[in-house]
Amino acid sequence: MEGPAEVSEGAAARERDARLPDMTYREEEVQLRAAVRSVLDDRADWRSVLARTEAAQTYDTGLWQVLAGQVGCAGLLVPQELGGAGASFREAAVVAEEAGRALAPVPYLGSAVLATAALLPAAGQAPQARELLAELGAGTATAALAVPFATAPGAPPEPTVRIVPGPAGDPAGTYRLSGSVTGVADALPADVLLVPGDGVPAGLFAVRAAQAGVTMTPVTSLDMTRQLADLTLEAAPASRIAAGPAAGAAVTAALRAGAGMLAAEQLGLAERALEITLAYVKQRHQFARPVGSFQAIKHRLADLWVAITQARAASRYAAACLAGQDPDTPVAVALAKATCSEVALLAGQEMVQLHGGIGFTWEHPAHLYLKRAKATSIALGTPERHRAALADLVGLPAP
Amino acid sequence: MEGPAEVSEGAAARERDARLPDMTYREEEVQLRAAVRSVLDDRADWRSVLARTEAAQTYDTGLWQVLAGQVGCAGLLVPQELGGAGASFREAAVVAEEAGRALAPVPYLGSAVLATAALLPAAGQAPQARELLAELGAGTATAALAVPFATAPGAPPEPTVRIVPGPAGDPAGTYRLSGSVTGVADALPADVLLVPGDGVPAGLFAVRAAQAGVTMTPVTSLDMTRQLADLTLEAAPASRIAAGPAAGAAVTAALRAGAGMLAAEQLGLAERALEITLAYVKQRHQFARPVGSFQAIKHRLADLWVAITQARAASRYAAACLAGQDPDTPVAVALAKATCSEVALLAGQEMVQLHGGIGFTWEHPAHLYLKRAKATSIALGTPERHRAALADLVGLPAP
Amino acid sequence: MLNAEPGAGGALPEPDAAAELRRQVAAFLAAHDPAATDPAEFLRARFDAGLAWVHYPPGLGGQSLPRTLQKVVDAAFAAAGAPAHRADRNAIGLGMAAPTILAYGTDEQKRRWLRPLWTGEEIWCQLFSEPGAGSDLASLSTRAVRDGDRWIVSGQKVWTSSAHVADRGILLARTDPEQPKHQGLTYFSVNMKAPGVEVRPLRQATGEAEFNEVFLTDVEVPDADRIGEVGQGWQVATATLMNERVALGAFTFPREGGMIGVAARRWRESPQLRTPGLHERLLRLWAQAEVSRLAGERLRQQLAAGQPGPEGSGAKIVFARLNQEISDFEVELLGAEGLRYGDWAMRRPEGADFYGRDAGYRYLRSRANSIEGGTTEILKNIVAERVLGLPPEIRLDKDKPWKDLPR
Amino acid sequence: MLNAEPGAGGALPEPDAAAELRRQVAAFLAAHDPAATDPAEFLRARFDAGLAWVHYPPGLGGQSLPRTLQKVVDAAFAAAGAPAHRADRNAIGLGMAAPTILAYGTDEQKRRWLRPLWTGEEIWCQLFSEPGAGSDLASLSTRAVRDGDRWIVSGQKVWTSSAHVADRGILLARTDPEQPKHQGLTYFSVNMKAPGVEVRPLRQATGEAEFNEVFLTDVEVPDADRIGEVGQGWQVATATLMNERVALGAFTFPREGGMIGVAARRWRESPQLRTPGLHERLLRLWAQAEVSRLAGERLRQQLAAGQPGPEGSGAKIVFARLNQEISDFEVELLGAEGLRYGDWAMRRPEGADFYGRDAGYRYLRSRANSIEGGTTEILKNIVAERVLGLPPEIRLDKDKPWKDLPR
Repeated sequence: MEGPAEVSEGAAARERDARLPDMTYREEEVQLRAAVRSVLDDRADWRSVLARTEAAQTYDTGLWQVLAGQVGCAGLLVPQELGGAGASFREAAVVAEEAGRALAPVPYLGSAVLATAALLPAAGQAPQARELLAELGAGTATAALAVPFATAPGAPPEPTVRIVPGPAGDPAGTYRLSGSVTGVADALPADVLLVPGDGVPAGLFAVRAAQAGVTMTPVTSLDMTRQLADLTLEAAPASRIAAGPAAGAAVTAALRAGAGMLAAEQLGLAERALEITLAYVKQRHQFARPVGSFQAIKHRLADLWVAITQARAASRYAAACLAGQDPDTPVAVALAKATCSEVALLAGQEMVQLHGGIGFTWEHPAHLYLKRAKATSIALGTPERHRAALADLVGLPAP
Repeated sequence: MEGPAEVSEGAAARERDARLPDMTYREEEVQLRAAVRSVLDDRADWRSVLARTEAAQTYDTGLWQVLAGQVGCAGLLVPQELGGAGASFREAAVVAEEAGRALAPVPYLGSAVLATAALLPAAGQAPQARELLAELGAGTATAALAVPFATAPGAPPEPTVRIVPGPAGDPAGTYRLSGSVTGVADALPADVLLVPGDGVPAGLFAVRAAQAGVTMTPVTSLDMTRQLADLTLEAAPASRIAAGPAAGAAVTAALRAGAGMLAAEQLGLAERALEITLAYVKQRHQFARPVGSFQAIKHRLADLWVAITQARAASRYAAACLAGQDPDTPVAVALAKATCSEVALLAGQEMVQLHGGIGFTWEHPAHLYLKRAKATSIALGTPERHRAALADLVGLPAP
Repeated sequence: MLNAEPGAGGALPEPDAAAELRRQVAAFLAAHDPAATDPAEFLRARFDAGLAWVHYPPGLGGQSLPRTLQKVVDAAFAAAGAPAHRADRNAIGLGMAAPTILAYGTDEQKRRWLRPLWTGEEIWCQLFSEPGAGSDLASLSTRAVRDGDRWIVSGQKVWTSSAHVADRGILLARTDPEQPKHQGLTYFSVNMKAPGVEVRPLRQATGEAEFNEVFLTDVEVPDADRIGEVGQGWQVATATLMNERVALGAFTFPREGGMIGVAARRWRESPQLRTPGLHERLLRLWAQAEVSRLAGERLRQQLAAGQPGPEGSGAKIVFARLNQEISDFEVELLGAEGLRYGDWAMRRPEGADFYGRDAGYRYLRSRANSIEGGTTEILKNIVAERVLGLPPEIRLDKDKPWKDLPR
Repeated sequence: MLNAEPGAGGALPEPDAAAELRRQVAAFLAAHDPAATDPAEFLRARFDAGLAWVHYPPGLGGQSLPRTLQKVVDAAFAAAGAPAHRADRNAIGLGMAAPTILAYGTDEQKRRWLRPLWTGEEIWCQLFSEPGAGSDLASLSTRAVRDGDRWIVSGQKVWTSSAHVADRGILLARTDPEQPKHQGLTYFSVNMKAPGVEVRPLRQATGEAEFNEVFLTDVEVPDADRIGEVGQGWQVATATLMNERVALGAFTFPREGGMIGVAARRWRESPQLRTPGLHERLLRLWAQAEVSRLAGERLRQQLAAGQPGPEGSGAKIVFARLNQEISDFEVELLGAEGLRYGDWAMRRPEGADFYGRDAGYRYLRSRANSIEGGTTEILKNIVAERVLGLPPEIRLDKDKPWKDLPR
């Protein structure tokens, strides 16, 4: 009978396989996971996450202080010479998984991934970038990349913010920006906003949030655990981090890294949704049997588990490619974001359905997972947009 | 709690609904079904259908004589003044369902539907069309429409046959055709081929099969129960049935009617596949239980049954629209062919899978249903092509 | 229960009966000027005249006429500008409680409850589901203990629409835990204003609360408010639920009338949002939605032709799946806008508002379509066992005393 | 069984052991000129020298060395142009029969069977599945009745690859119908040339016959050919099947190495066949296929790092589904060409030929991927119960005598 592989196109193919990066969790990654999970188990159980969504401050800055300062999550991607951990996207993905499991209301993705990744390319040239990276890594400041959260890596939109003339007294190197950006993730708790701005040349600018000319309006968001904000700038003072093509490249790189790490977050979300659902169907009885003893339910949960094994491979491959600056990174990120988005959504939807009525109530975590899953499937590019990117990347042209 | 319909947009909408044609089976249709089924139960059990696929003649002309001559299946669409039944596509669809249930190796679709529908528009003008319709309706001749069976109604291909000069002695009104058409359905037993041919003007031509210049090569076909043929014409004598735009319109109308009736055939196929599978899983024991007592199997069969209820509505709507020359016919046929193709394929695939190993053997009917289902999903337009046609028909434009 | 429905036949052929009803309404209106009569008084008089629900028996608001004649009466009253009995506010009362009372109630109960129910003076709710008894309703735990000519009821009910505005509720409670689960149940009508009845809103994933939890703590229910025999509760409740199912099938959709219409309009209005992948999905969903509409219409045609078939069993499965897939599509189509939500505020709407709110709401609210009113899983079991004749699940809970079942 | 595998440790560190093996091969080749020796003779001598499968025990073709050293020996023999033992022709013998014989066979059986098995002089097949016992193998009916020092075997086996060329078969038969089904089975080796063994090709949907039916009519099997104890057959067979499963995981795919590569190439070569809907499907399938490849590679990396996980349980489910969906896509892409089929002629191929034949063949043959080697349904049960810890199906067949079970 047939096994999963009659084909093996000889030594050349096997050599190419041997080049696949390590997709397992290494020992230090397992330790990092345990450290992060321990903090989140303590401080981000689902009841406090739910309560936070209706609090005045929807981000938990205290929790972020612990994760950033004590566990070192904020500085994983920051070079050691700037005080960071000099770790890689492999470790960053592990933290993202944990943040996804807990739906932790912290600006990890926005600050430690998106903003940090946008600053890294400029760290060689721009002193402001170096200073800011050091602050972000130390957890003494957080930043957000001011693009709509729905933006896909391959298609950064035209900047909606422009350089405008400043008053005469502006210090050298100060720009003024006007315009607005809608639906920015992790902007609400941010001290600094990294804003792509139009001008001659166009650039990526750093804008301190707490100053005149900067207005941040909270958005009632589908994902209540990561509240978006609309940003309006009116001649807000800014400093330029990167200019010209380098600015666009930095944004694209950040979005790609963000999509890869968001896939890891979705993997964590899916795993946790499955765990909670499994626990429920083992304990919940109907017809004097555990609901989880019904074969149709068993098969659906098996399907979900199989899908998660696939998502894990895709996510780990993307993290490893990002870590190693592998030329296959665009393919890896597209695969990971497309796969993990769909698996997380499946997990969230099955979580609601298999809990029955209770899963549809406010006082149960299922809706939080569902909303995060649905919102992240759109964020940083829908599965369809990521698959469409593959068409060019792997040579499967559209009609 | 919510039911399947909060919306009811008032009296106007209800009036439009009231205009929906009758989608039930009427009494005379139920009787026709019983008559056809009785013949097929007697003469087209699956073992004889299987044996026929490896016989020299893969079509059962004896069976067709009974269905055409005694039951009157061949003349359903032929007007009464030409000796036909003057019935409609509603009745024709009932016969198609039965033919699909039995996988009957008869040229019903090719002769009584496709060729007949192609001749009907010309019946007013061309005496040859009238004569031929009378022959087809009486079952004294069969015909086939010489287009590739994969052709979709909306996209008839350019003719691959051309008018060529004939010898000096040709009688008036005789044309000569050269060229080839591949993958024609129900051509092998046909006495007459209706061939779209290029020329000035282009036209639809009738070509007697049994004459010099006509070569028909049997094709080893995925659907062994409806063997295709490749047709080659070398200055073959022909008479013109329709010319210019009327010829193209006749072919399009025939293909559309054919797609609608093929959907009915697929409905019958799916129903029968479900019946056989149900009987099997009720009787087959594994783990000392009927296989059909396992909930995952039960739910899949419930899914299939629900899908068949949907397919039946789509198929009956198409038949009723074709019968009434309803302006919604193109939408109805596109819906029916897209829906029934997918449901028949699901039924065929589930039939194989739920029979386990035995369903994969030659000496079991499952493979015959699977092959018919897969081939008909391509024939007369794939589901995707029919859905794409909806984009224009109902105003859902492509990007 | 369906056979217990009154009004299957009438004395007069329909056209004559309609004319006679119109005469009666005219006479009634002559005696009760709609403009000058107190609305409640008007409705009570209409009930007493047998012009409320004409298929109900004489003396109980009707004349034992065919149900199809109801529209004649309603149209005549509406044309005269008569006060309405606000059927929308009392859907459970009219659709479920009333037929049950008629079939199983005592004469005294019918006289006491049916008039204020029909006029809308008394709103009814349904106290069936419990946190521990959803798909397996018969396993419910709410206890009713007899104490002379009254019952003391304690327990918790859930998913109760209208409980916060209701005057009475139909209640299913366990009166004998020693019996197998289906046999120890009894059916009551309970006064929702009685001491010990506490109604709390049940907030749902959409942010609002269409439903309630109802906590019953030593609530006194007179034995006179018991409907049916002691231990007959499951049978009575089954009849109630069958009325629910009959009610569901009565609506009709125009093409693009449902959720697909919202998505199709959004598509047409938003060229900038279109992508090839979304186009494929939309065409597929449009085709499925239109075919499901045709299937519903075909079912109605069959019923009208006296050929009832089992096809209806699949309709709710398809409805729920399509609502979910279409709303999922719509949020994705919207992209950036789909990340925003209208309002999480806790509100008390009458029901789902699929067309008045935004795509995110539709997405979330439609998740419940495959749970409420019978989960998709239970409906598939029903199709498999009752339509396809496949063997039932192995049941270990039918014959043991309820108190000994694992929970 | 996996623990019974020999050669878990060796006396020498690996580099030294490899050098020593190379010395042994060189010495052997010096004594047996490959060009001048009869191939069978050569292979028998190689076996006797402990250079056949080095992880087997001394005297049985090996030296109890780590399995990883096998490649050293094979490479050295191949470099010298030595005759091969044609492992491909005896996959079941080498992969399933041999480890079972080693673990459960008597010393005499090992001596008698392992050498001709390894050299390829005796081809083995597997007589397990029956028409009435597929997923539920333990319910099999083939009877073996003891008669002194021999057994008389009657029954029908099915899905037997290589039976038409095999010399011996491993057979599972029922020796005690009074026992519960798992306990009444015994494991034998049967001579396929014995009287009463009839092999018939089993033609399949593709037209050809990869497998056989084997009819056993009063076949005599000496008790000396029984493997394991009487009644221990299920345990022995489970070990055999575990070897099958281990064998499956050993392959590797390059990107686009499987069925998806065929579809992708066809897409690239055929611009005229492309449509938007097919493009969406292809991109989705490509992504799924590539991710499943990554999942397989990740599993291999985990095993190599000593972190075995349960992920492998899902691999065959995904493999079967993708093979089916991709081949379905390919036939649809081809359109008119997809309606044609290469050849329905009855043939006897060695196995599935996914890449040498046409799209229709791939479509049909892949249907069996979710049936053969464990149905997808059974595999999902295994994932649900063994990986996710969900309750097992209610079993009514484990403790009753086999003869009393419904069939």
